[in-house]
Amino acid sequence: MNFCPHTPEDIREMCSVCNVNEVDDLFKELPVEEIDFKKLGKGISEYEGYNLILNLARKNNLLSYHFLGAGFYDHIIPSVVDFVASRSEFYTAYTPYQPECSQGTLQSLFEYQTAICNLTDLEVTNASLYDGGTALAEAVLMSLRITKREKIIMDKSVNPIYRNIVKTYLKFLPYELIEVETEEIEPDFGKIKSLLDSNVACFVFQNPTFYGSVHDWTDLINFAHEKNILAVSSVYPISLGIVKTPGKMGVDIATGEGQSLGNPLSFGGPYFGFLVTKKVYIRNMPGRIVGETLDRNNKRAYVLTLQAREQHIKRHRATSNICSNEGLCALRALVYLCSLGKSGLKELALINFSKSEYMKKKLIEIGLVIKNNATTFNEFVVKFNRPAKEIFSTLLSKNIAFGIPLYLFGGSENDILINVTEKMSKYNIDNVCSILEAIL
Amino acid sequence: MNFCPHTPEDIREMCSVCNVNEVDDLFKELPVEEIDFKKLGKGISEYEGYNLILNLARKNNLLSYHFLGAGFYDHIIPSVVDFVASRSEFYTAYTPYQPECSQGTLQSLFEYQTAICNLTDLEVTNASLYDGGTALAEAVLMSLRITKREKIIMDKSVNPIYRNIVKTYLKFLPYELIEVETEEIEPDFGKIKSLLDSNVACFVFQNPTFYGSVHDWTDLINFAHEKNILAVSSVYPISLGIVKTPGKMGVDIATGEGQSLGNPLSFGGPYFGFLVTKKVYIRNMPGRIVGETLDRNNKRAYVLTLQAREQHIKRHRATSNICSNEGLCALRALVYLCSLGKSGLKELALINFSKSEYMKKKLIEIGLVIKNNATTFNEFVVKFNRPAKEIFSTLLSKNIAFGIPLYLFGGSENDILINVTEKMSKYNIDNVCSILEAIL
Amino acid sequence: MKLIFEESKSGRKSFNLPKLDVNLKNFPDELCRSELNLPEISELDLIRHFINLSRLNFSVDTQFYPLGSCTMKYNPKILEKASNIPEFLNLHPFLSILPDSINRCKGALELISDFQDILCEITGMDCATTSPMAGAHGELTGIMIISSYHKSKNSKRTKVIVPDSSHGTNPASASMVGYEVVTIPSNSEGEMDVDELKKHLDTDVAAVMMTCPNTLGLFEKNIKEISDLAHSVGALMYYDGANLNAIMGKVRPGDLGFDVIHVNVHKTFGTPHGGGGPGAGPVGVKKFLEDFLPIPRVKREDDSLVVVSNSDKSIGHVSSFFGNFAVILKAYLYIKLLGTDGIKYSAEMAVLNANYVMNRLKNYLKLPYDRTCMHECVFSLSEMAKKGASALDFAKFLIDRGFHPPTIYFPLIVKEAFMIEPTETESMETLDKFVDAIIDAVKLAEQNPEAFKEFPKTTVISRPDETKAAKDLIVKARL
Amino acid sequence: MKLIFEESKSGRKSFNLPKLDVNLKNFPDELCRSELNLPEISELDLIRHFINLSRLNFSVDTQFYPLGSCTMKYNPKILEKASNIPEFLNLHPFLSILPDSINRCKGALELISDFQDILCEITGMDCATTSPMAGAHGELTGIMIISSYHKSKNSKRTKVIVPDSSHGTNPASASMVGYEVVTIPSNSEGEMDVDELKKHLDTDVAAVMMTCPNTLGLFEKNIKEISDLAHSVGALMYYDGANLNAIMGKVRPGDLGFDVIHVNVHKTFGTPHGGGGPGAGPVGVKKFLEDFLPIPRVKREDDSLVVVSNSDKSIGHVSSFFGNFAVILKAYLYIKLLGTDGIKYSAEMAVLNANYVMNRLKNYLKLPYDRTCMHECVFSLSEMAKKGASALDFAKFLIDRGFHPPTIYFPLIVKEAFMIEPTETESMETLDKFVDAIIDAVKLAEQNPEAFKEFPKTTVISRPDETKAAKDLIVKARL
Repeated sequence: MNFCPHTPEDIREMCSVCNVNEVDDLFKELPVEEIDFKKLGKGISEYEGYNLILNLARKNNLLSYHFLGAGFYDHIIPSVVDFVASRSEFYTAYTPYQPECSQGTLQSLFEYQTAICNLTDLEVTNASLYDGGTALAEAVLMSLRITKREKIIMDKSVNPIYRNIVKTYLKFLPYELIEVETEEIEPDFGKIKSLLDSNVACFVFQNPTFYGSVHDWTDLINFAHEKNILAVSSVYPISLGIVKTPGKMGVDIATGEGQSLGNPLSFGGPYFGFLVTKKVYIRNMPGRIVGETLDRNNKRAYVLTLQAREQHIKRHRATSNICSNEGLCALRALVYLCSLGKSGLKELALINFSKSEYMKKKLIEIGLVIKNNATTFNEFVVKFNRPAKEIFSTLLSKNIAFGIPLYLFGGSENDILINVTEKMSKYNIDNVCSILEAIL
Repeated sequence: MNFCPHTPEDIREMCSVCNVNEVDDLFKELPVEEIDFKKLGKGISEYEGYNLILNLARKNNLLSYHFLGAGFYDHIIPSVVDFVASRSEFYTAYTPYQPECSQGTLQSLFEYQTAICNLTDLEVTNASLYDGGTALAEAVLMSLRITKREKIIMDKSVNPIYRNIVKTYLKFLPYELIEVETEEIEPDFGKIKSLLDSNVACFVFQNPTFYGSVHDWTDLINFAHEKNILAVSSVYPISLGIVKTPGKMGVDIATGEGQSLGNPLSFGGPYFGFLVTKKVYIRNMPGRIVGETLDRNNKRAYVLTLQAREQHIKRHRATSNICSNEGLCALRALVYLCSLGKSGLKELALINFSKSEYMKKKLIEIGLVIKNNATTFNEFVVKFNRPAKEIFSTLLSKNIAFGIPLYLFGGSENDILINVTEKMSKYNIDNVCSILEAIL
Repeated sequence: MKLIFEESKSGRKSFNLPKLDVNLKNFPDELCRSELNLPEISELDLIRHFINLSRLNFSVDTQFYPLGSCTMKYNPKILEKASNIPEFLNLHPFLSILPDSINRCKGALELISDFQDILCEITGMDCATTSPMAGAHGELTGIMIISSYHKSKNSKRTKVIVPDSSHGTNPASASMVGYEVVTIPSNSEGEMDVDELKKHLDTDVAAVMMTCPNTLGLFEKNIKEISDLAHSVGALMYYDGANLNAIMGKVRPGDLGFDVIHVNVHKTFGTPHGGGGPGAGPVGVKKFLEDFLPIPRVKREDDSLVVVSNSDKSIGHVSSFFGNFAVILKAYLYIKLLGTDGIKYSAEMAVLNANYVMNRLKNYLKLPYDRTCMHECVFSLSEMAKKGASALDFAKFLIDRGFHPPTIYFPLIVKEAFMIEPTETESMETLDKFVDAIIDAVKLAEQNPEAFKEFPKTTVISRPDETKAAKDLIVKARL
Repeated sequence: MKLIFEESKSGRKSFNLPKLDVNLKNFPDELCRSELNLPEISELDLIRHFINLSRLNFSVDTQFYPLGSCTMKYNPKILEKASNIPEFLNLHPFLSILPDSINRCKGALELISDFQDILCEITGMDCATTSPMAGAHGELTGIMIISSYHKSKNSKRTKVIVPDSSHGTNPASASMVGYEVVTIPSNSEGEMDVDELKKHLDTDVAAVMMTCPNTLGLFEKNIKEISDLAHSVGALMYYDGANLNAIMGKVRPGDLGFDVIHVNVHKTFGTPHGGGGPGAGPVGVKKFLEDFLPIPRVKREDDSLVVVSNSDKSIGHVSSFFGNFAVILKAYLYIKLLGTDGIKYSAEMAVLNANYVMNRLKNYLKLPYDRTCMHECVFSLSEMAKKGASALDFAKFLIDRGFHPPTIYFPLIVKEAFMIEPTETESMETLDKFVDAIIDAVKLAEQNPEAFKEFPKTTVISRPDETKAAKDLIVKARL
């Protein structure tokens, strides 16, 4: 099928207006090449198409439940989020270049910006970036632009996938990236401090760390600021319902993966990244920014602002090449945050923390060791006395995905990263622990 | 949870405006009785609530495929139907009493009325009734009002459930209902004709019949009209993509179950009924009617019209007690009919017919007998040489629901009513026939 | 906007059907229909047409909609999501009666059974059916049950009593079951006049139909006395559940003496009204009426569920299966979300909101019955109308202020009735804005009533000519 | 409209969390955040806020949206439905790399693999990745691949060539990979000036980035010559897929000599733009570049699917997993619905619509390059601007007529550019109404250009002060 409305008569009439005999005459400038399609067949109906996707979906053997996190979290999504995001006027609009017919998008993005600033206790943010990893990379590039220095110090308790993305972004450029080994799984604050010299543009950390530990980085940030080094962090937004904020710690550029704010896991995307910073750095930010102004009747209005930073105007001197962002995912995040509200996000964070603590307790009771030395939020590392891969495979055969074995990221082969969200019931925690007890 | 927005301060302030100390003071006129709720517990969150419904849904053991019809049909629903019906502005509006802020509902219902009139070749219809059965009952009552006669003749090839509904509606009233036995499964035209005397208000038939047979009732209708007897029919709207219409046969009041027009089976509802008649009978119709008019600026506008027939004005002398109808289901039908369009509905009907004929051919090939003497549309009766219940149960154990055994409705114990729609693949038809062949 | 038929162009198409995988057969010519006129339109133009049409409506999701007697409360979005689960959406209703098939639909049957039980608990009834598909259909079913009951007692009763404030459906339903309708006037308190009732209560009376609180938004303080009087002559008490929202969780109709009740779930239990429907009108009865309930019926026997498809005493089928299942599903989930506390609290807040609006407005508009109201309040605009600004004019004024108007000209016993039902889901701020708009209208009515004739100015049409519509009777497109 | 923060009231709440079934633990004080300012609002007021906000937007589903270079075509509703299947929605991406877990996500991997194959077939490439999350991200990925390739050959190249008509993302992407950008002017035909190109083509050039048809909507007739020239100095050809819609199914970039391509699936393949995103920017390459594709990557080996998570030559991760999976899913289904015929036909109709608009308007507006256009046409309104009606004024005029304006002031090389891309999903009637509106604007510009300053009059705001916005820099609510 196709979605073109023209009747044969329409086409004849339009060809005549175009002074051609047939549509193919409009393609005369193209080299004539018959394309031999082998893989893509004839078009199908929507019923057949939907069944095609449904059958693929059903090829995914479902889990009963899982403890997978590591940056990508399985949280409840309020029904209002899907509902708002399914409004045609939101999702079939383009980037809001014409403010008069885009106030819906513009005001909601302005509200989103406000929510993200409040969440992080920082001052300015944009209308979203692609995801948490690229947001961190953009923050690093931004710090290089701001400081005009050449060295980046990155703690290895930052999500290894994000670190890989940062490395990809940097490896074509003349900068030096130093990754700092952790002490077991906790950041080596002393080592990081020792590397912070006056060539350093920024140091990069994550809080809670990839391993789930929550730290107060304020002292190190203060130290860095004395040397005009920027602090760049990645943060799990749900944790900010309760955890001390990047802003309060003095972070200069905070970033994060927005998925957990009302976006489904969806096998990796679409998600969105946020990047939030101090007002003084606004002109160095990548991405779209919505600003408030007045219209010709002195009515409050919203517009895209500081467009002169962007590629469509500044071209090769732009702050980034980003054009399309993840606006609809950011809208979902806004609706999510409004739906939970001030008390709800705190309550949610505490539920996550409490359930995770309960699971830790149960694991300790059956003789296992939690490796984190610090407070954790909803994720932690459990150590077994034999290869995690075996444990994982045994539980998987019972349709439980028991966390992320850390050997996959160069960690100890006996360690597993466990995440517990509000979706995990006490019943399932008890159940998995008794299975574990039986096989240990 | 609850959906009340008030804060404790709001409530205090509002109580003070109401001159009461607390909310319970507003209930002083009620007898004080503490209700002892045993079954309904505390409120739950939407996540728990959704899981409750999901778990109930999963208790329904699913079929691989089925041949169930008998008035309720499994047709493809275009995605646009769900999309339009999910617009807040449509589904959270009330009956359009205020035309200025209800033109969306009113115009779409006017379009719906047009589509139903065109589909049936009749002149006037309303904005929907509850379902096919009650629409038939309302048509019978209407014929009694119009003719002021007392007798109703109803062919027994009308859907037995609809016949039951008609009987329920009539049994409290001083009218005589005569049901006419079929000859085997076909209408006994001679018998019906012999009963059409001058006391008869209407005769009631269905086309295609409950057993799937398509007849041309024109001659009998002409005969009835000579005696001022009205012809009332029930019709399967999808069949009207190809089958001669009630209007062309001379039917006075045509009714039908609208489910097949874009409404899911949904375990019995919501569906909608339609009732369509000649213009001369419009004042005897039950239900809401949308009419076209002009506004104060001579602009075309739509309003509810002929409200003087209705219960909120005419009270016990109203044409019916109906108030709420099934407007959203009617909207779905409209979108469905527009999506398929003129050629699509015909194509759909032909696909149904062709697949059903293919299945008949396959069944005959394996030695079974089709009992219909007439052309069928997409449904027919197949006769086995042993109890249908056995056949049905055997196939059900393979997750196939093989039609409706007719003993359930007082039919022969060896007969099954089989329905084949566009959703049924040749592969599944071949498959079920080879299973049957093996067990016969 | 153009009609979709006017946007049609021959040869266009939206939906594509799957390829036919068997031979195409020709349908016999003599049984074929002639040309079918349906719109031919692309999917994009279809979507644009309907989305833009939808935008011409006011709705609860976009505006305050205080339409009295209609309980236009907010319908939580999770209900919509839950009603779209494929295992229910695709479930064929015949599975409920086919051999060996009960486990193919047991989730659905369990839901219906649970809903019936909870509905009984909230209303104080013993047994229930989900078959009726709307409130008026529930009334019809209820009165049929009452009629069958009397017949089973060989009691020939010919009358049904209703108050003059009743919904029109009450007399209409009674009439459809063959009863003569006797109307009892309201007293100065806005309640049924008990003395007048006594004059008409005799053994010819089959039932007394009451709405409580009544359509004036007032609780019938004599309701227990009325029940006793009715029962004393062998008549049954019928409860019109349209206003249950005001008292749910606070008092139970069954405990007030009612024998039969219907509930408008699309008003009370969070299922949206769909621009006219679908709703659902489940009926509850006291134990002695159980056998008269319609078939089919889901019933719990011991620990398992059965479907009763045959019953000698039953009134028979009033719908094909179990009524509007997906609507019942939403109502069920809504009740579960609220729980006992939420049910009661919602009634309290609905009553608080109505009294708040009433108290804020009663110095500006005439309140014919000046007492505590329940979920709605009814003003009379007759004095305004004398000045030249009728209830209709007030309604049109409010449209331009972004509010759906209240119900006007009902109940019939109040002149220029103006009936406001805010519901419990509206905030004080919304109520204040609405009240302020009405106060503005009052001021305008005093200063310049002619100005009202111009309202509404902001809508796509204004003041359509209803007389012309009824005269011309254009009820389908002229193509 | 108020901001949702301004509608907040302390103590209100929309969402309820499930009950905690373990003991509540206190989070250590010293690690706790201070007060969090998020809106407190009921579910109803939240829904009303956002539904009413949405109604302030123009969108494809409600209006014609001929924004040039953006391909705002209709997105079939079945794609939205298909992207909401729970088995995909709830699928954790780590299952792709966890031990023994590949059969837990094999439907997703198969979809990605099939999509890659079909994308290659349509574009004439050999291998593809779905990792990039937008067009510009695809460019970045593509240029990184090119850079890695040259490095693997020990070839130190420092420059990337782009035409002056290119999208801003092209130079910006090249710059992010450390390249110096060389801009080649367009010739009088609106195409890349080959002689000028020759002057700059040397072994310092890593790549030539081209959009074809280019942003003037014109096919680059010398494209094969340009490819040959680039290849002759060892440079690679990069295809910016933003305008693929014009030629899909007619000619393949791979056959024109391009080595690397990205495709904006949200433009070409029926996935809506979401008010700014998400899109997806899958990248295709010729076989010799396969090893440089980003990780992780889905690959078919023999008959089974594997996920490549490590590769020495790979540029590494550009996103965490396989890009915007749900967006890719929609694009995949869209392509399957269309099939080979539909793909080609869509390109044809897109080009027909653009030429129709161009021909109907060219007597009224200046056409700087008067030749057959492809999917879009670019006018210059410089003469109108001299009369006092700029491209911006025309845009605002069109808003009041119910049309989203075309792209204005891009491409930069056309003065007062006015760039119309109708797409293939619009009907002739819609195009006619749009053209008529522009003709009306032309007449008004001649008669009374001052009138334009008042437009738009029908929108919630009009002509916001952008300078003030950039000066004040209020980028979050002042609460």
